[in-house]
Amino acid sequence: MAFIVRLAQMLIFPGALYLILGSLFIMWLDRLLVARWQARVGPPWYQPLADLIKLLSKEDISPTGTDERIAALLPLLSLAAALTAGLYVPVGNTVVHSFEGDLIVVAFLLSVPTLAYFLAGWVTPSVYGVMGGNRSLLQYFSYEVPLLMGLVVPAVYSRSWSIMGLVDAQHGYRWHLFVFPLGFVIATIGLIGKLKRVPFDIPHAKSEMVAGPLTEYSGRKLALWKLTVAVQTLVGINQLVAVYLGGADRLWGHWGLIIYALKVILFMGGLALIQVLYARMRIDQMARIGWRALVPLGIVQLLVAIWL
Amino acid sequence: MMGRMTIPIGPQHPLLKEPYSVSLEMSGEQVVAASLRVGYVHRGIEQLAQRRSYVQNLYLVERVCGICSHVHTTTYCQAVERLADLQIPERAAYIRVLLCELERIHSHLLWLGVLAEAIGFTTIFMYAWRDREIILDIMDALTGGRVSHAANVIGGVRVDVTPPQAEWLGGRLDELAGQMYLFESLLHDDRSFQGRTQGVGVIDAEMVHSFGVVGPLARASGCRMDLRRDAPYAAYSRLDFQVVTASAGDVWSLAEVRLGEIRQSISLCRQVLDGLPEGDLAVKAPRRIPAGEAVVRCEAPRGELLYYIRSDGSERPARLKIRTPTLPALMVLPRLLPGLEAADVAPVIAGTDLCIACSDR
Amino acid sequence: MMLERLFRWARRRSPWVLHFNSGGCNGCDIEVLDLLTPRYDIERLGILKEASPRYADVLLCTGPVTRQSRDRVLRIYEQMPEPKWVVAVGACACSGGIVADSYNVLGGVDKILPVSLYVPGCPCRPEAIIDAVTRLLGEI
Amino acid sequence: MIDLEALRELLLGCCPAAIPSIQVGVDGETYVDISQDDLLGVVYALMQTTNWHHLSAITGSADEEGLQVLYHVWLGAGLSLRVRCGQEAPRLPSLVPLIPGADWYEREAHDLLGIEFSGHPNLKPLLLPDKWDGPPPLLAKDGA
Repeated sequence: MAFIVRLAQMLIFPGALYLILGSLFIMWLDRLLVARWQARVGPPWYQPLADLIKLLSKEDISPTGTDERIAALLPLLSLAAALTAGLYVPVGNTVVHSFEGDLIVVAFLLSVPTLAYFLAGWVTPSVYGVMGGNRSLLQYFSYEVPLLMGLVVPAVYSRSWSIMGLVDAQHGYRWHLFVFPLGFVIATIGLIGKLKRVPFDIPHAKSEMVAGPLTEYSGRKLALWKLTVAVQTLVGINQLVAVYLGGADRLWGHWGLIIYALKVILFMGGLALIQVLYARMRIDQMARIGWRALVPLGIVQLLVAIWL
Repeated sequence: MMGRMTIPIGPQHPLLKEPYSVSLEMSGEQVVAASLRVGYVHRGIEQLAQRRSYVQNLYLVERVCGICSHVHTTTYCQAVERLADLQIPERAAYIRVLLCELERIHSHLLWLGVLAEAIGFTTIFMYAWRDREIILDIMDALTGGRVSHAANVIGGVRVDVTPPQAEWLGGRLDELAGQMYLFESLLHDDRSFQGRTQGVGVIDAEMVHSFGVVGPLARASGCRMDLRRDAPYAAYSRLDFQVVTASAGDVWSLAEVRLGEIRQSISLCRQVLDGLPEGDLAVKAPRRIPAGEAVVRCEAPRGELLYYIRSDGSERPARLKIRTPTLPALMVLPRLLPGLEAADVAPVIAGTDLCIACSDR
Repeated sequence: MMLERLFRWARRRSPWVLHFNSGGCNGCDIEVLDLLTPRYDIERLGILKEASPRYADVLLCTGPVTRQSRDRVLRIYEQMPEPKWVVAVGACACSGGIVADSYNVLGGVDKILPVSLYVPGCPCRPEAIIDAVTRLLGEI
Repeated sequence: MIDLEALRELLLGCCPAAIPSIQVGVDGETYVDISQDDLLGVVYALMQTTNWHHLSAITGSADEEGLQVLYHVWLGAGLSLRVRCGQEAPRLPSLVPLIPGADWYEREAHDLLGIEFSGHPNLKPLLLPDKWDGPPPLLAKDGA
């Protein structure tokens, strides 16, 4: 029985099915909010789903010179990594699996798509793919350290390395956000870098890199990549909501879910707002922000956390 | 990873709204050399013009470019009018100025949107193009076309501005003027915009002189050249405006000049609406144009536009030459790009406001 | 069968377009770009303007095909994955328009590609382009 | 407006080959007919004057007497230098060493009229496709 429940959790809620549908919803919300803030109407609610199904139905072309097997493997691998990461992050109050140290495991699982993304550009013969891949790797070095610091600060403070443990530590509305507002900002900026969203959409900047590493992808592979990014976004947001915003605040039943969903939606709204308000940065500007501002501030926060 | 590679941009690329190709020789993230190939939009208009009558050519030259179509016909008409020794009615001269200035506003807003898109600032792209619709609405109401207006005829204009239209138009211009603060605050207060445009793609005075760069590009480098003031045509000598210049020559200065020019153009439009003289719209033009030759220069949104027409006394021009302001900008571009970071290529290309349809003809 | 219907539903609701100007005057091109902006906002119909031919379902061609752009148009069309459609936007793309008799112009897009839909007008209004794309989808 | 007296003096000083003629057209443009041997000297002399601004365009055209090429210059007012050459293998000195901005105008004239510009560093097709094999378009009679 326990096994069946666990399996259902993995496959349906809060596992794969939920993550996929939830991330499609988040994608729609993102596009809708950006459109509304840009004085447009925006897409209907089923848009990301329709995009995904349509891509699945399209012809899958690989230009000559592409390493077929690797090109097909990379999106699968990154989707699997993103979904697996989702299993360790609480949704509402439910988590499929939790152990001391899953905070770091999730951070690394969420990095797998980035590395795969870099390789995806390299295995195609497109110069945009190669350039975009290089940029995504350079970007990885700029945001990953601040993001990890942002995640480690609450862990050091609350003496727990499991995400669920951190949620428990914030019980009674003692959110880590209130203790470490700076840490939250650092982690959020790091997450934007990881998700390659404006102003850090440098690797796939349309006006420079066409579509970056994914320029030559079409059909199924492209669909998987789009889905990976969506799931990565949802899991990344879930993680920060749990670590800094108190997760579901240990409210049980539907209240817990509602509170959690509200936080995720608000967080997504924040990311969409940033997308509306900023121009894209140059890679050197991003590196400067990462290493000159975020890392020193992160160290300060870390020292504060240790001292507290 | 830091090896050399060649990045082809175009002829189909999201940065380019028109087909031409820029080939960038890269060393890592830095551009070391750049070369251009144009000609994708060459439609042989100069040769076609020799096979069409003067009236037919009016519609042909309007289609040299879909952005600055009115100034093309204005320049063409002025050249033919000089040859036929026609004096256009004062009211027609004012209406030509009105449409030229509306077109300048629309072209500059379009440019701002394209630049914003190039630096990934889609919101500004959306807002600039939303406000550009005000101008397109006005054009639509006055001439019946959003983009191609067919407003000029040889000897004057075809469209009139009635008092109710003038009042409505003034209201729409107020609406636009009210929106301009948004773009001006972008220019002066937005750090992310400044970070991408300041000190990038500097055109210095030396380049301006050796390549004959004109228009906002020259003015952003401190060169006070504006044919509306230097060689006034239509009704410009009766109107009051300032030549906007900047000194740095970078992409940010280009934005400063263009936004300043939008303000000036709005003021010019208001002056035209207030002082529109009564009278006819056009004088009758002969079908055959007397033999002779004429060179006419006008200030298009992008700078000096030159038409040369030679007539042999028949119904068709013996030679029609169009020189557009984008040509020198294109020649300068391969000298601007080397040394830039890859990410700065987009704002620099967008900043020069190339119009390939104009330059290829 | 069910799958086929699902795919058709998705294709109708998510046409991604690629715009290529093969020699046009900017008039139609700017109107195509205008579709993205608040007045027309084609994203509400699920239409996205994509950058890579690999992503595209519909090729919006503007302008006559000139000698130099011919090969590029063909290559872009080849790069697009099936199923794909071509829409000729504007008089020049439909027939060569005002410059059809030029030495450097081959004619309309239908000279080299199978065109599904013609949108006349010089330039055509954005409403006409939206109408064309949605009609095309109705036919799918 | 251009000071015609000063212009005449300037031209006499740098035109050993033929005495230039100066007319002012209906358009207010000053046209100066010079021999092609004097072209570089005249342009150089004009560039030394304070009013020199830029070279606007180069217009080539064919008429009954052969080819005429106009160099439209902006000196705060319009000035066009007219140079004539024969239709058979037309050849003119290139202005590129003096004015880098003459580059594309000369390439265009080369495309459309087949004029060779001696001293031009890169006289490749600008507007026409690389594999253009017809006659220069502006010289062809029907144009098709």
